[in-house]
Amino acid sequence: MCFGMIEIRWHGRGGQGAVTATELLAKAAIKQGLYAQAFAMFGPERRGSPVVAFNRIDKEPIEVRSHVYEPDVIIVLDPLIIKIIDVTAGLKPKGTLIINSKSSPKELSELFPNFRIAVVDATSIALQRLNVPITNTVMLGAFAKAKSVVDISNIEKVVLERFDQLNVEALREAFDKTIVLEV
Amino acid sequence: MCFGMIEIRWHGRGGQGAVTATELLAKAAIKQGLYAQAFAMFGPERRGSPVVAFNRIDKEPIEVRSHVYEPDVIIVLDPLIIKIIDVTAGLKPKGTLIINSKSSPKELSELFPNFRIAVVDATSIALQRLNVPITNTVMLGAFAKAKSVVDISNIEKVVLERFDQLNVEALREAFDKTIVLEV
Amino acid sequence: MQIIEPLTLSGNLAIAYAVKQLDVDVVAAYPITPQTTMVEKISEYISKGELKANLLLVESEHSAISACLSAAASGARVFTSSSSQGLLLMHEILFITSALRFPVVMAIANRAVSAPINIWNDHGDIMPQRDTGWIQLFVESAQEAYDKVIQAYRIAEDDKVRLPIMINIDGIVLSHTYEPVYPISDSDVASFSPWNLYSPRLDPDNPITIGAFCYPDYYFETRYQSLKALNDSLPIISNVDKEFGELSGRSYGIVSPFKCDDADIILISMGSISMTVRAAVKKLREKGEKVGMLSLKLFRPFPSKELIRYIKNAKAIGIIDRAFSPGAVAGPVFTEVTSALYLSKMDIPSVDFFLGLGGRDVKMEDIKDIFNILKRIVKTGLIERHSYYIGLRG
Amino acid sequence: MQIIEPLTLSGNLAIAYAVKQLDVDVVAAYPITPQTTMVEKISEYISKGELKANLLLVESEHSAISACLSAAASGARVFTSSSSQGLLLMHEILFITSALRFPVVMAIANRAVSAPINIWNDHGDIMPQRDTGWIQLFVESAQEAYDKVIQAYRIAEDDKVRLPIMINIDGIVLSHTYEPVYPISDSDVASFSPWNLYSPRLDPDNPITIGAFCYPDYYFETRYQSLKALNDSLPIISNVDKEFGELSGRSYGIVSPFKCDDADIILISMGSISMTVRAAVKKLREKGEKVGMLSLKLFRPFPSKELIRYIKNAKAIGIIDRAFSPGAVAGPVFTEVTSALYLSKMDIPSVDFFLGLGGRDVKMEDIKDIFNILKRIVKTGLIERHSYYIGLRG
Amino acid sequence: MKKLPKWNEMEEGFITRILSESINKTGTWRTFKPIIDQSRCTKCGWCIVYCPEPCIYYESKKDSKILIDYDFCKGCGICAEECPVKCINMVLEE
Amino acid sequence: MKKLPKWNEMEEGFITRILSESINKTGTWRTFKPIIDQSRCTKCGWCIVYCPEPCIYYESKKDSKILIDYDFCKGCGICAEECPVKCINMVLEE
Amino acid sequence: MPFKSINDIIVKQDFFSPGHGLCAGCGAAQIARIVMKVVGKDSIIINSTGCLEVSTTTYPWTAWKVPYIHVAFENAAAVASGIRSAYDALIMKKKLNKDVNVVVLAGDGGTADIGLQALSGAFERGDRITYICYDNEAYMNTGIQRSGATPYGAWTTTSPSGQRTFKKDLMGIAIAHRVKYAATASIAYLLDAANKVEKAISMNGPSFIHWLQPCTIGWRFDPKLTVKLSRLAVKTGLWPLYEYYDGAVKLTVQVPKRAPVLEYLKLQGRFRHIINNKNELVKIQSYADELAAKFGLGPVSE
Amino acid sequence: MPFKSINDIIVKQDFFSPGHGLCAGCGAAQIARIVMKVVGKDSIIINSTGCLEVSTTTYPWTAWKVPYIHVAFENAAAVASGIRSAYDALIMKKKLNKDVNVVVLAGDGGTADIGLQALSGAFERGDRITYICYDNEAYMNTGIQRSGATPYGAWTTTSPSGQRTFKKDLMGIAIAHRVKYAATASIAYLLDAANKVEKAISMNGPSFIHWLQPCTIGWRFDPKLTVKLSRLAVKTGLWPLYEYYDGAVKLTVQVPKRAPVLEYLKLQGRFRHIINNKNELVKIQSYADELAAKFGLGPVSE
Ligand SMILES: Cc1ncc(C[n+]2csc(CCOP(=O)(O)OP(=O)(O)O)c2C)c(N)n1
Ligand SMILES: Cc1ncc(C[n+]2csc(CCOP(=O)(O)OP(=O)(O)O)c2C)c(N)n1
Ligand code: SF4
Ligand code: SF4
Ligand code: SF4
Ligand code: SF4
Ligand code: SF4
Ligand code: SF4
Ligand SMILES: [Mg+2]
Ligand SMILES: [Mg+2]
Repeated sequence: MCFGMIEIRWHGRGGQGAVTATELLAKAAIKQGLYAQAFAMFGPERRGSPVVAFNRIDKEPIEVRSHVYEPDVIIVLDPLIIKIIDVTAGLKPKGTLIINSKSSPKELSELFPNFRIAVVDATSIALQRLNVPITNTVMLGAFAKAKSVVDISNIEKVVLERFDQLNVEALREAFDKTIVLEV
Repeated sequence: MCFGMIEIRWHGRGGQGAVTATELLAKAAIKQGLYAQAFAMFGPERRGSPVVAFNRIDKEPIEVRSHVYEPDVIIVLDPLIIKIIDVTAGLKPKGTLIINSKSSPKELSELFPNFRIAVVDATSIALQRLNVPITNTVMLGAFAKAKSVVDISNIEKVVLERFDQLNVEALREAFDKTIVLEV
Repeated sequence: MQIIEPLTLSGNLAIAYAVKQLDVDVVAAYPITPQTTMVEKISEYISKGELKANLLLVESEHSAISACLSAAASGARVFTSSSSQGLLLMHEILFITSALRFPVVMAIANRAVSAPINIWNDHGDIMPQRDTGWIQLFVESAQEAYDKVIQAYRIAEDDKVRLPIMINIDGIVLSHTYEPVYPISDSDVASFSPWNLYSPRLDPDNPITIGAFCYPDYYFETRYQSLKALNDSLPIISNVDKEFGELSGRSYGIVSPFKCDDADIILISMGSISMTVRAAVKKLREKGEKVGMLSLKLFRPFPSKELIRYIKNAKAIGIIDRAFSPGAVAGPVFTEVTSALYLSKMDIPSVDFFLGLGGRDVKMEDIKDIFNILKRIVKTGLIERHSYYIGLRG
Repeated sequence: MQIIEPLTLSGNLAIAYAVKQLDVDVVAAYPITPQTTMVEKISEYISKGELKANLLLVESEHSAISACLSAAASGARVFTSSSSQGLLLMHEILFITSALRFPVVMAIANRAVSAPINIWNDHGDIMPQRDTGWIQLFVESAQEAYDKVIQAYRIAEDDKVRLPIMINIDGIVLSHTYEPVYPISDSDVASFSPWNLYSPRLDPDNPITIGAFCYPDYYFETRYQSLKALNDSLPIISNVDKEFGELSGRSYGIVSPFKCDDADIILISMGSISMTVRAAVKKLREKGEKVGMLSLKLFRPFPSKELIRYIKNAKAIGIIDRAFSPGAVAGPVFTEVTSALYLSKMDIPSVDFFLGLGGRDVKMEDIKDIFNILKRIVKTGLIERHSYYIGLRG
Repeated sequence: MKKLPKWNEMEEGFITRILSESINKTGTWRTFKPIIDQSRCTKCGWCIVYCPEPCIYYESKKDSKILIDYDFCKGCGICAEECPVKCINMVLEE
Repeated sequence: MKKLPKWNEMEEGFITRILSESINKTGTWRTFKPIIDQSRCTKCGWCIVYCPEPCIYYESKKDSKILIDYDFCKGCGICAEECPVKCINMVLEE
Repeated sequence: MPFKSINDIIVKQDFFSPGHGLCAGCGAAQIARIVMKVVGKDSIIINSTGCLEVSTTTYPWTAWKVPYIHVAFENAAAVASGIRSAYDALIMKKKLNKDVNVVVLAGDGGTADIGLQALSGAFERGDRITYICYDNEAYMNTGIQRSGATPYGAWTTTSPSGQRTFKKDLMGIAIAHRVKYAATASIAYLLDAANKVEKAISMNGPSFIHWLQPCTIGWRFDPKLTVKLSRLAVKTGLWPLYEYYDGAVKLTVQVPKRAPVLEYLKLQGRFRHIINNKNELVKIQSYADELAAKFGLGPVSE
Repeated sequence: MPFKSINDIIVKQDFFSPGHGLCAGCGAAQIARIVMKVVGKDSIIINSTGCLEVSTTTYPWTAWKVPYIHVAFENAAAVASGIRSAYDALIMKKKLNKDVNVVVLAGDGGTADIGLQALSGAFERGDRITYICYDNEAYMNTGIQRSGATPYGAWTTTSPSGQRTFKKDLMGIAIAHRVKYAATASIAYLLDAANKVEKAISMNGPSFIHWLQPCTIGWRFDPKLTVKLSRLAVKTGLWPLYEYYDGAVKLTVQVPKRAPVLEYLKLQGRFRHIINNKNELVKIQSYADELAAKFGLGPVSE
């Protein structure tokens, strides 16, 4: 693995666990000996309203504390979000867009040309394995597949610490099912 | 009347109206076209405890705001106070000491040599005319007699505004009965 | 102007008298020594029908300032007053009052703060409020307190200002000292500081929301507006004072210099202590000493330019601080003044003098001691210490 | 020292973790964003039996600080935490806590103050508390927050200090950002900051009266004691930090200069923003620009000497203020620094930069803009304005 | 992105005047969408009084058709739950 | 005048330890002085429990002579008023 | 009783707008809306800091069509008194002529805890204000910390193993202040509630309404159940609907057969840890039984 | 009932010293003294700002022989809770082994007004403290301004023509909080009072005592009448002596024949302006009658 600082933006809704996902990802990265940050934009709007959260991952100590303006990766937890928000705003050219969607990578790449697209139907996996449409751990699996930054084994460990084996299985299923379409 | 600034210290006890006396004296002086201040040392101790208050009277605007350390005149409202407090502390040499007491000026001048002594049995006057042993207005009469600074007529006016004719009569009686012993 | 006989009033009563003349609508206050007699007098005016107003006897100072804010937001002319612990308890709402831009006028009988509890004068209560965005005036006498309350409404309610004002009078020393006060007539008060139903306000015919939630997108801008409004109020404050002078013959300036023109040594002070300083300067001048003084009448907005104009030629400056800011470079007034000097590229030896804390009496001799220290500095060119604690035992 | 794996903690959780290790006895706090997760975590520790302590869920911040004060006066090790409105509501009792000399430790997740209400970071809450007599520390990371809490008890409970301490972490930016934190072992914590039953305290076997009424005869002297204790704590704070460095390998200094030695331009900052400034300096140094920065870790007592040692050769100084003091000469940090410069007879062009208020994001570009302004000043020798509002729209 | 006002373009005192209904379309928060089966609807009005937004109306006067303003409906499902005749269906938003 | 301590002679934290009874003789506040007519006193003790200072005591154990400590008595007159047998007289202090 | 059918409510104009930011299914939104319909245009709303406030006024928009003011968390009652006092003075002095309803909407934290004192002051002075507490039984805005109104047993982030004390009795406190009018309300009994608001604003002195507000986030239930839970609280006897007026307490909604408390508790995640704990359930059931006895509700029928 | 005769009180050691600076005849001194005798050495006293505090601790002296702390005016209850919490924690952690009584003495202003909220918090949490309010019915320390406890009709400097509202019912408020124990007390009924204090400190939770305190300055009466007025307040029914424990209210001192309120009022300068005002007297008499009816006191006998 060879990379500079990676910046990630997560899109979800209040209640879908985007913030927890960033925390877990940071934890996994740190477990792996990397440096990482996890943070979010907090506001007074409530469950259901769009939420944005961030990660930074690097091999060096991270010295930036500003928001992420030009992410390398964008992860979308909720299939509906792409309809209401310009999710790719700021995404670096050839950046990676990881989406929870039933649509095919192709359909999505038409919608979002010029980006690497990774797609998985996380909601179905979550509903099936966890019985709730909460996709944050599932999408961590998609991320592990789409970007070789944090080992899936480390992600699994932190998810297991916080949640349970079911979540680990869900994320592994997502890892397996995520399809990446290079730009 | 020809004088520089006159500084007065009043001694009484909580509840005897020393502070009101200073206010009235200032008012009378101001009525007369003079400049005056009236103030006191306030503290948390209660009715019965010794109280000290001050006046400054001058023909010029008064620019000092500190306590009075070397008064020209000391007025003692309560005959017992002289037993428990060094009432003449700081009194200018040949300064005037005005005391409410049944003692004779001579007896007092032995106690307080080197000062001008003015004495009146204010408690008796107050009890007789006002039915209460509150001597503040009475002692204003003694002051008017002992020091020609503020006309008794002006003092009478302010006392009448605040209190009643009985008080005016009491202070006039005190004026008449006050005996001054020059040093 | 009608000429009216002087009244004999304490600082508190002088203010109460002004409040009556100003026909204030709502007074909300909570008792605290040495502010109490002010509110007691207003209570008496109301009970006698001399002032038509509602007196809201709240259960704490926090509620007092809250009620004043909202009464002002409803269009009423309001007054409150406090001191020490009470003022500190208002802290949170002071910021809100200025930021929401309501013209609350508050008189403060300045008093030392706990611990330990002490009811006498210093500026320990007001200095920690210097960030709250209020206009802060200091006065030297009951007369000036009276005059400034009248001016305060004119300033606060000015559409270009719309900010709350604190009028600081030294507790006990001014609040409780009786002295001559020349009032102006009721009609002069009414025409100098007329009340108008201002807007925006809480009015069902014109509904607005006050105090909304603010994202980072807007906070900086709206706070900057208040900051600017406060800075821009300086000339208005100054003009109102001048106009008041035309009416009454009394005007004070936002800084009040005395014998500064040719002074080698200048002492800067605030509040009632300035009188003693001025008297000391007179005495020293009689002896031929080139000393001067400057009384700061306005602390917020801080009149840097006006101040520096008068002190810039001094060879040594003394600054009196009546409050500690523990752990700071020096006292709050000193820090402010020297920062202003620094920005003006001045380099005048300056020393901070702490005195009169918690009611420790300030004597003419103390002031003379200060001038002696400053004289020594001018003579030797040597500053031994930056802070002196005048009268401290030890 | 045992070597322990890094944890992934937010600033709040790092502090909660330290509080657990410090075996605190009493925690009294009231929720406010962005402090809440700190207390929630402590609550969880207690409920799981990982920390034996009483959690006093008071009805307001005023009661929180009051209860902490008295719990400390009873001999307990106490912790509290707050932010913004909550901190302002404690205002009155903050003075009392320091004057009565009780070693309360408080973590503050700094947040903008109302009005308007805004839950994001700036220093508008903490700056108005700079006169309260508390030790005030600022940190840049969750790690530093953790380390400083451990140091804080050692300092506060030191018999020569016996003062309360505020540890300031930038709200949201630090309080809610997860990052690696290397803890030290429980036993290292216990031996570095051991608890002792101090006295005097509220003990029936040795009765004392705390908080007596104070006449003018004693006020100045007792307040001077606190002032002096705070000033004298500076070397102790510095030593504790060094000792902690010996134990953990991490020490921060009370000022943390970076590339100041030969810098023409130095930017002074406090809190998390210093990281971005340091990163900017690195980048600019790579381009060969002689810039430096200094992160102020201690604001009270203010480390004038240490600060000036590092900046005295600069040709221009920028100071970042994250809070307004409306109507003042400039922002609180600027005023303090320039006053210190004035006293040291320095004359370095200095400019105040306001930014990041109410959560307005501070970007690397903003810092570079600041350096550009300062560069222009060095080049032209001309200061156009003393205050810049970086990012203000308008 | 919307252009934000300059400091001198904002009304002083942070006065707020714009109604949420004119700019804040919370319909985007919805995951499930209430669909009224108009044929079964009795026009009783319970859904109207219980909608927390509120965003259910009679088309015109009482007893006229019941309409949902999807610009604001957050999909809470209260209307469906409380409808006495259960004629509102919550369907997954696509 | 008593000599006041220097700042470094005072205990830090404004701790107060001296008892009022050892230095603050409030007997000087008195205008009237309570005098017990010991011959009529029943030693019931009501004066003792009601004295607000407190400064009335049994000389030794219960039922011994009743004493007033005039160093502290402020002359309120409660003892006289409440004495069931009215054996305390308030006389003007000279 | 001006409200006789829900249509009387429906026809009233809305002064609370959609587009606010409260959670889907938030009971506070329902309360605010109904209150606004009853109090109408000539009203001034005072809101303490909390969910309702931060989510209904987000610059530059507001959900309020009447004058609205938010100052701080702890002073809603004092702010209301200031407005009352100002209007009274201005009308007395003929500077204004139209009176207003002064209506507070404040959370349980802002009422039972940090705002209690200001409220007590307003009650004691007899200030003519209507204070409505929407009680979601915790500090929701800051993320579900316990308040003085948190019920026994409930999980919150600061009572992780369940609250150990019973709810503060705000009605009892209000009544001890001899307010002019005090009442409990529930969104599930809308006519009762609307009539109580109407009565409250007609009083010549302080009035108080304590309104239980299910919170989907804090209580952990599916948002669609907001009204159902409001109803169950009443049905179980945990939330008796009554009013106090002229010195007397009167039940306004009878519950002839009470539901067991478990029916109410089991729908809420915040009680998950106790619904299988017999002791705890008994405690809560007897608390409901006590309330039922006090207010004259019927027996439990399983 | 450990106190059976006044001798039981007399033999108890004094922990309140003469030489304090309270007014001659001050009822607060009497209360403080008796409380101290009952609570004894192993107690910590918390005092809110007020007459009692400023006049009993004047650096460098103190009238208190036990640990004493004064922090501010409004936070006595919170200060007490902090001490309680500290002792509980230190004992639990075996860092200390001896427990203490945590006893607050606070004025009516510090209790009914500015300190009410902190008190409510302590009550609600069930903190094991004893809170004693010495009620002189105004802010005396600052010069007789009205408080929430000022009775109807009383002159104060801020109610110059007589207070227009009735006293805040602190006992009612305490009881609404379900404290463990609450009681009224009077210095004229010393055994009753002492036993109540004894009971209060023995509770396993918050206890409250509301103690009427005649104030010679504020009520304007000859200092010798302090006890007499305490007695008359009870005799007239204006100050019923009762206690609340275990959910029940019980009268502790019966007044078979009540004195008319005028007897009490006419001795006090603060009521001077109304003792010839029939309407006002009737109002106050009916207030007493209501209390009498509520607590079961006897009829008025002239
Ligand atoms: C003085 C102060 N302390 C704390 C806060 C933080 N705060 C804001 S809202 C809130 C909770 C509100 O609870 P509640 O009144 O029950 O309303 P809810 O959010 O539950 O609707 C808190 C703790 C604050 N704004 N001000
Ligand atoms: C925050 C605050 N506000 C006001 C004061 C001023 N103050 C001190 S004591 C007091 C009155 C005390 O009244 P109460 O509690 O009834 O006690 P009393 O003096 O009557 O014994 C007041 C208003 C204060 N110390 N702190
Ligand atoms: S509740 Fe159901 S039946 Fe009634 S109006 Fe609404 S949709 Fe129609
Ligand atoms: S789902 Fe909820 S928000 Fe949507 S219309 Fe129904 S009740 Fe209203
Ligand atoms: S009250 Fe009277 S009789 Fe009883 S002991 Fe005292 S003096 Fe003697
Ligand atoms: S007069 Fe008062 S102070 Fe003196 S002994 Fe009698 S009761 Fe005590
Ligand atoms: S958290 Fe609860 S009270 Fe707050 S908006 Fe959501 S549902 Fe409403
Ligand atoms: S004023 Fe009243 S309460 Fe205060 S000391 Fe005097 S008698 Fe006691
Ligand atoms: Mg709530
Ligand atoms: Mg009182």
